[in-house]
Amino acid sequence: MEAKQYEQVESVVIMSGGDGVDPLYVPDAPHRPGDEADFTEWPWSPGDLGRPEIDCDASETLDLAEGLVRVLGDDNKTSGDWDPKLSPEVLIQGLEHMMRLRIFDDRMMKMQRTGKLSFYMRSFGEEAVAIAQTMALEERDWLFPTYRQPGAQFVRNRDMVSMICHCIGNEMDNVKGRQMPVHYTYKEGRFISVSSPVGTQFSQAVGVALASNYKGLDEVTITWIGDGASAEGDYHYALNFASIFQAPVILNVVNNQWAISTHKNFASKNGNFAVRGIPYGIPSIRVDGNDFLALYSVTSWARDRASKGFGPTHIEVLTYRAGAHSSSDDPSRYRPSDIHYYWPGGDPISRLSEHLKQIGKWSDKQHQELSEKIDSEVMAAYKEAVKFGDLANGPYPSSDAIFTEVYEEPPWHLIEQWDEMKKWRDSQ
Amino acid sequence: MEAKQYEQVESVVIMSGGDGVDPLYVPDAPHRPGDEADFTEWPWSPGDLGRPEIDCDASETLDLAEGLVRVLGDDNKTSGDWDPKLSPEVLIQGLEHMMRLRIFDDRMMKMQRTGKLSFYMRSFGEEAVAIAQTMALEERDWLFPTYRQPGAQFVRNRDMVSMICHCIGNEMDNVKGRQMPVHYTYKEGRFISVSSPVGTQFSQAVGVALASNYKGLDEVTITWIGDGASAEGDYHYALNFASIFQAPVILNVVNNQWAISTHKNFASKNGNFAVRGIPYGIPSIRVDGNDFLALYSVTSWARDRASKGFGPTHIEVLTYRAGAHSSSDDPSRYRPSDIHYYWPGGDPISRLSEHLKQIGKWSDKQHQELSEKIDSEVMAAYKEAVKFGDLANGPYPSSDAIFTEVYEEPPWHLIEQWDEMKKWRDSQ
Amino acid sequence: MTNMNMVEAVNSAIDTMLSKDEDVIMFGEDVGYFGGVFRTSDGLQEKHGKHRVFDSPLSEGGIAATAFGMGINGLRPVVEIQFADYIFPAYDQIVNEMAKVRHRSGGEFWCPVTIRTPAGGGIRGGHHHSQSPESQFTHTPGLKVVYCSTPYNAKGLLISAIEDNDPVIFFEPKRCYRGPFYGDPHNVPTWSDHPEAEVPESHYKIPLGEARLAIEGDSCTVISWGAMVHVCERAIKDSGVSCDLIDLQTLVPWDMEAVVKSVAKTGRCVIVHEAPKTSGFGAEMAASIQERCFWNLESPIERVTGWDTPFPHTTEWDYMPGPDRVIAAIVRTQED
Amino acid sequence: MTNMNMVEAVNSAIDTMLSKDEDVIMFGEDVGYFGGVFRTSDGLQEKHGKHRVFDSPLSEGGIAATAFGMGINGLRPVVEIQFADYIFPAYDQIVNEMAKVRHRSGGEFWCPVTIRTPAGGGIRGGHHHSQSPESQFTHTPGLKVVYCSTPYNAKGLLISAIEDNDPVIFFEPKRCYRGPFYGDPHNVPTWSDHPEAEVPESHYKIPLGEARLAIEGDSCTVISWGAMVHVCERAIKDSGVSCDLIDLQTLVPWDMEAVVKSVAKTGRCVIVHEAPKTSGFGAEMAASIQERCFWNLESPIERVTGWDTPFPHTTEWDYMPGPDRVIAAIVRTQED
Ligand SMILES: Cc1ncc(C[n+]2csc(CCOP(=O)(O)OP(=O)(O)O)c2C)c(N)n1
Ligand SMILES: Cc1ncc(C[n+]2csc(CCOP(=O)(O)OP(=O)(O)O)c2C)c(N)n1
Ligand SMILES: [Mg+2]
Ligand SMILES: [Mg+2]
Repeated sequence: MEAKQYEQVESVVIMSGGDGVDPLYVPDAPHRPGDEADFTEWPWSPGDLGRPEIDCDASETLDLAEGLVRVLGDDNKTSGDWDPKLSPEVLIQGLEHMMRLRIFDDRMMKMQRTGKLSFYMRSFGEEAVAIAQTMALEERDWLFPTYRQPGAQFVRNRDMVSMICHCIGNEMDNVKGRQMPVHYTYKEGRFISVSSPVGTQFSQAVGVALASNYKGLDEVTITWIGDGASAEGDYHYALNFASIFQAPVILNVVNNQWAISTHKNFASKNGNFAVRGIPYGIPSIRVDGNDFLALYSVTSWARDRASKGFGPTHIEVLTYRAGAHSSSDDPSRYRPSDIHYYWPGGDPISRLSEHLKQIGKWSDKQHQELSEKIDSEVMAAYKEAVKFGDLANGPYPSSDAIFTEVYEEPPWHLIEQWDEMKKWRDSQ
Repeated sequence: MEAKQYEQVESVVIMSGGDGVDPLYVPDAPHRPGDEADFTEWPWSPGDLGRPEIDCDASETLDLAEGLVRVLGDDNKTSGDWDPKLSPEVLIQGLEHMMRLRIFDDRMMKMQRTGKLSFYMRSFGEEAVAIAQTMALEERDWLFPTYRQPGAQFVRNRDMVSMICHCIGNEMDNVKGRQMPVHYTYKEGRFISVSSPVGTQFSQAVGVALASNYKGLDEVTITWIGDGASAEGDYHYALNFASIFQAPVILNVVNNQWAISTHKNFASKNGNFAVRGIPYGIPSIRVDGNDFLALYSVTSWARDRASKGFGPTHIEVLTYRAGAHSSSDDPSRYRPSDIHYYWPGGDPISRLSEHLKQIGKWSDKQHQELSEKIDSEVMAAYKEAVKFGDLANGPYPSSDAIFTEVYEEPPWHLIEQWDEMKKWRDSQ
Repeated sequence: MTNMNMVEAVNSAIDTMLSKDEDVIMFGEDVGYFGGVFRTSDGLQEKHGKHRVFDSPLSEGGIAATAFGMGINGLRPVVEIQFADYIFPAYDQIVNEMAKVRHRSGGEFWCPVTIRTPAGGGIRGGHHHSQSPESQFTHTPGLKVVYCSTPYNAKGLLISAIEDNDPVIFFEPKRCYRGPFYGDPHNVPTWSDHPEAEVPESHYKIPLGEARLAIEGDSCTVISWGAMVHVCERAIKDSGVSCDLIDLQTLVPWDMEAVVKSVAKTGRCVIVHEAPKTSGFGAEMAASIQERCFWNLESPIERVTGWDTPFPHTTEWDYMPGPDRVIAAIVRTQED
Repeated sequence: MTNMNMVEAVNSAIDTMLSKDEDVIMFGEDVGYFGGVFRTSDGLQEKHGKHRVFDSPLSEGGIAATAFGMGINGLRPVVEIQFADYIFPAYDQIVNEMAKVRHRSGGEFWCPVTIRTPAGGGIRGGHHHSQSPESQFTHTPGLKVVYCSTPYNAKGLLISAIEDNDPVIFFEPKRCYRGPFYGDPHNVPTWSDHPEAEVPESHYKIPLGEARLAIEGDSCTVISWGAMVHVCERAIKDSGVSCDLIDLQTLVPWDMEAVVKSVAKTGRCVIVHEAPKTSGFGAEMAASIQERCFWNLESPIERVTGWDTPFPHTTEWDYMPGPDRVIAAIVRTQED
């Protein structure tokens, strides 16, 4: 089929405001509740696009930005220049991380529904993104994520109990009950503290990268931003500063088609985010975000560029938010509830698992066993974590944590207020 | 000659910080004091580039954005698809406006140097920009300028006395002594109040345009931003909102190579601002900003697009800030003092004047006479204006103007403070 | 009169104005098809059209800038910033631009924009879904600042804000969207049966600049706004002290007469807000009151506020002022 | 000791820190080759290298964000915002990000950034080259806020700010760059011969949080910061009233002990600042002082401030507090 994936927004405004025509043009989302979810087939196949030299000019990447880098074909085989030729062990490792993330997310959602956590955000459908990309990096590289990349922590061996304790905000939360769930921080894993205001990390990550650069260290920084958040000023700051100072940074726009209820048609007129990097002089690539191998490969290429002194890479990760925005959201109010089943990119977990089966390194039985193993690990972690308290029942971190680490040392006015709080607390 | 106009910034950072190599890459300006000012010849000629249909796609304008639209050749003749075929009367009108602006600016600088104004900013070398562009519009179109487009007011017949009174900040200043000089506002001419924070008008202009659109009026809004200020978030907001809502707006980046002492190499890695519009889905053009005819033509085309409902156009106006940034600036500290003589775009006034001579519609004598006529008009206006007070001697607007128009009606606390001020003033 | 919760009252105000004035237009993140993450614009796009109520890109700076431009070109935009914590990317457009445009242009251009934003804590929002940044805006000449507290005043004040020809920052205490909040998270009433939730369906206004005397008494003046008004109401009842409770409603310009009259009567004063203490709007209240009522004051003006720290998540009830802290302050004012 | 004006003192502080600590790096608009529009980094790029002192794109948000990233990755960036009026595009990065990152990350990341910015009026800068937005930042927990007033304290405080492990907003009164400012634009002395312009060439610190008692007296406490300190000095001399003059130097955390001690002694207080009155930092001072010194106060605490309007251009001397208004306030405190 020839049809293009993205619906074109109407391009004509009738300024005269003639009969029945809105005098102000406002885009639409392609499907609303009641519509039949349908995405026309992708025009892109693995092997379409070459892998340029790492010292290429931005302009040489236009086809990569307008097209889509794929490695895993619809036949579950790999092909093309971008095939990273990973060993089955690495692939199985990646599959395991993704499965862990999905099972973990489901468990956390259950905890949220039963009041053990206040709030949750899943990576459902986007599990490959942070996991494949982080696996493609060195351990010394810095990760500056949004709430949609917690999976990177599995790659960096973060203990699940500690992650759950954060989400609960209990006594063992390393954020000390201060931020909402999913706002992880994990310095040991060079996973930089998640912040709620969307977009801010994107421009900050350039500073992180420049500091590594200034110190002469071969460290690369990777960061992510959503399709929605790319409309913030920080996106522009990041691309501009990164290109001008040649920061060793990998700038990913995770285009999962939605910003809560707002469709990406409100974030980009032509639906392509990747190409925006090119006029900044930054090599730019669009990649299938549900294709573990393509993601890995593109990220390795970008790391190589950064590490060898060729500066930033801009990547659009094309994917689909399969679930709700968060536990507070009900997407059936603004899109067909089964829509994610129609996404041409499919499910990143099944795709990798099918590939492994295809090359004879995986079986339904192994999959089932791994799933059960992870499930019980998650269950065990969950049971361990709630020992330190759940949201419904506490214990919470001491409210002393309100006053600590606001500054390196609390100044007098905080000590005074802290004392007042203690007095009041003791009187309860 | 084949040489490219823009110096390429080095593209390799040595991350290892080897001997003698800075571990952080920072661009350079091409010429610093003591350097020989030299710009290699432009590769662009009139007639290089076609004039697309107004309903073209952004992608069809790539050559226009990467190239340079010119109409006036080095032989002072016009050629190519973009020749707007203006009558000599219109051209002479344009020439007169530009000459008036330059003479006016020189007079104002003298006033500044003698303490009659606090501060001044010339349009020196950039006179064509606002004048040609405003002449290409309809009178009902909205202008949302920076401090570098005061010339538009001449096109809209603003009285010079009133302009000078604003710059002095005297009793007749319609801004009532509130803002610095050159922060004109002229509602009658649909010239919207200039504000000091750079960039803010760019995104606001999109709102102005959308309001016209909402009301179903065939009004277009034009706005300008500097090469430097294009690094602000407002630039990104403007392009994004304009494209998504198809605003009837003309978005100009005036690339005059400098933001005070900061070279445009700190605003764009590859030195091209025009191309940035294309990924937003906005047709984008680079135009010789010292070529009156090319500017006029490109702006008419953009107006036509906007008026017919095809939305925004993004234009890079390529020019050179021939003078100091402002009366507070001394550019000889950061660039060769004669550098503007080497700008390949030359002087917009001479170029138009030479063209008129070339077609037999102008002579040195006429030029001289016009110049003298304007000079005496400016002198007369200046003398008239200072009657209402100059900065050194007053009278200034009453300090009551501090309290009025902060709100539509002053609330009680302002009335109270106003009374206090009056009491204190009376006691002096 | 209909019983409405605060979400419905806000919705009704916007609906009323969209119906009344075709220059009114509304946009913001998720406000269009979906009707807003707090549902305050539910149904309005369907009713009034996509060109009048629509989603915007995720860019608060762009929203404010676009509203500015529409405002100076004759429209009367009502925009939503999804959480008050996210107003800061728009800060420059608000404080340097909107606030000053009438003055800077010698009255040639003005900006009748209303910026609505849910503010305050109590929904376990942590650092960035709980802030109450009113004080910053009160320091910016040219802005009006409103903080509603009930369905009735939400609608009446919002209509006044939209009809006002100056830019208004309109804070809605999200904790009170679905019920008054008396400081006890375990006991959360709805607005049904509440007298201040009886809201006319039609157009009405509560003038900007006028406070509401929510409770009348003799011995202490309690001044508050937003969600804390209800906490104060509870505290006053439980304190056994006879107090005036002044719900400020508008912070700029604030109702000086009402405040001075009350403090002149009571001689004692407690100011309560959620935002951090240092340079909160309570500071302005205390400073002004001691200037104007110095000889009436029998004891120091007390401030009961959020701590000078970021807003916490799991321990938020140790951050937000509750009735106990307010009672203690009221009692302290009676001691001296 | 060398006589330095404030530009030279600031330059010397940065130079000292660039020499001492290779994690210190400086960037901002026009600060590199040119040395800054106020010349505060003159010569520093040449001396320390282009990779340590450099120009940035014209983007205050980008500057703050980049500094944030460098800060959490081990550097100690000193950035310049060309005018304090232009700090607002960076407001979100400062108040939502820098201020909270240590706390939000459980202490895993912190941000030892110093943001220097010339503030205040008196140079005919109109609306947008004259503002003094310190109050906004004092309301943001996690930030320290400094306002220098002399060459000597500029250098000593700036070195403390740079060495501090928390983000510091450092205001420099541009009116005093080349001389103290006593409120008379027609009589503008330089810093030569001024005792506070004797500045050590080498490293020294003035601790953050400590005020400077600029004048000692008995009958009134005058509190100020920035350029207004000199206006107060002149006013006190001309008033004939014996006053303490407290130059606050650091606004967060402010020197409570020094203030309370003085007001306890004098029983009267005048606070002077350039920023608009409503919710200015003077409000916090007045509110806190009446809380802490209520029983000492003999008369209302006075505030002498900029008006609640934008900052004007030609009539700026009718906006900025001058000695006359300060004298009148001092005298009023003595009347009751
Ligand atoms: C500055 C800011 N504005 C608004 C919000 C509220 N908000 C949280 S997530 C979100 C949508 C983000 O969409 P996108 O960037 O596409 O990321 P996704 O959730 O799809 O991963 C919004 C509007 C916010 N957190 N920060
Ligand atoms: C937000 C903001 N930051 C800084 C400044 C100070 N400033 C005034 S003009 C200018 C340079 C502008 O350069 P550009 O945008 O290229 O315009 P040009 O002056 O060349 O016309 C700067 C930094 C300002 N006015 N506003
Ligand atoms: Mg998204
Ligand atoms: Mg420029």
